[in-house]
Amino acid sequence: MKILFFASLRERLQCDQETFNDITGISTAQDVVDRLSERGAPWDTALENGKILVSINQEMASLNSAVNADDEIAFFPPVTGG
Amino acid sequence: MKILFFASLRERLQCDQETFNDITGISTAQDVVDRLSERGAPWDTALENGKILVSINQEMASLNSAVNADDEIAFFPPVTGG
Amino acid sequence: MISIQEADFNVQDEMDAFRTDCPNIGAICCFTGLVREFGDRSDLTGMFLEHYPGMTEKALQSIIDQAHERWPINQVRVIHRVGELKMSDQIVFVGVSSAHREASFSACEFIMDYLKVDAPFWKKELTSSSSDWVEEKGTDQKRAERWKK
Amino acid sequence: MISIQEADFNVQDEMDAFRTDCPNIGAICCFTGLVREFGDRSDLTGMFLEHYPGMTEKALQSIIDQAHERWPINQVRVIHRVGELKMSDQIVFVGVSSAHREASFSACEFIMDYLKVDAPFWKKELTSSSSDWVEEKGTDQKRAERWKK
Repeated sequence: MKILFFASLRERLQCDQETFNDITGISTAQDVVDRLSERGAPWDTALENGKILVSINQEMASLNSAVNADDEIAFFPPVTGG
Repeated sequence: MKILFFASLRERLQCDQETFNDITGISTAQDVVDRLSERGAPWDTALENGKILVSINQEMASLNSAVNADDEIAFFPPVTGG
Repeated sequence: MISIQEADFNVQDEMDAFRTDCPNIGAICCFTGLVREFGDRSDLTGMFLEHYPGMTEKALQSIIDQAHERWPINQVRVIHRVGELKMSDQIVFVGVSSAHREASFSACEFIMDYLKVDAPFWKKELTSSSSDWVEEKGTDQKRAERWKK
Repeated sequence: MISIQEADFNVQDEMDAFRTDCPNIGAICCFTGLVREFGDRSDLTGMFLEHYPGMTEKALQSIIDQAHERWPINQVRVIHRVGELKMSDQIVFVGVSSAHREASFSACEFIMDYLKVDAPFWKKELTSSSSDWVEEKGTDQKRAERWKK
């Protein structure tokens, strides 16, 4: 499972990409957040601020959405382009 | 008094401009139409078809609008630019 | 600024004029009208555009003034070509710059809608064998009137 | 057609591409967004634009597909620049061609409104001494939602 981070979230985590090889216990996007948050600061506060969006395989999703081993999950702040 | 004609009206009348030196009896745009219509075809039918617009000194006006000796009166069909 | 001209125009040049020394502009909405083929006139070869010099500029300025009163816009540029034009030629350009996009969209559409019914231009369709003055469209009157609501 | 690029673009070139071999196009509405000075950030020197490659193109294509379903439009062109941009630089271009002007105006504004809330781009404001990610604007959500009525 590939996990991407963008923009202010990427900078705060100082990380643009993670790979989970073992996804035991992970069935939703929320489970991905929980696994990352276990690392403590800054992961827990950055990912659980209530404004972070999630996409699965490049489509907008919600934290309740199901995730699979070969999915590309991305977390990012609200978009501000245009 | 200068009188201008544009577009299809100009072509139908085969005339782009007229000058009235004597404006005795002319106090409104309708009076100008009446004076021109006295010439008979094609003036009467071309000017009295109910769709012709009138401007006085380059501002839209109506047939009831007052006209003066040094005014520029124009008659033309509905506009179709853009 | 208003230009009535036979010459063609370059939209990027107009955009660049809006941008120069205007760091508070964030949005430009542009409309360009083209000579197009009509459903029933596939033999169209071009158009001839006539206008009423003097009154045209006054009518356009009045429309632009109204747009400035209604929306927080920065600059307005109107170019309308006259004379003989070929298929797909650019006829008219309306560009509006503003800080935010909503004002530029609304003002640009408003100016086009009123240009269509208030500015003294007349179009004649040209084919290889004929030339016919275009009739007014009732839909244009309706589109202009909806801004009065 | 969608392009995400660092390079600048030329609006007239995009207009000419719309016109070529398309005699049934009578209207082109274009929107261009620029890097602008903010009321409280007169020290702004430029912006940095980041995006999510792959998802950005998918999101924009979905918005364009919706516009084609809603309005009788011909072609749509979207260009969005990424990387570092200076004051007054062109950021985004949305152009829509159609037979009649109303469809091009509506579709162009619709695409911009959804691009603002659905396409994964992020802006960072640069000054001589700092760089700050731009916060989302609630007004953008509201403008996108009004199309659902």
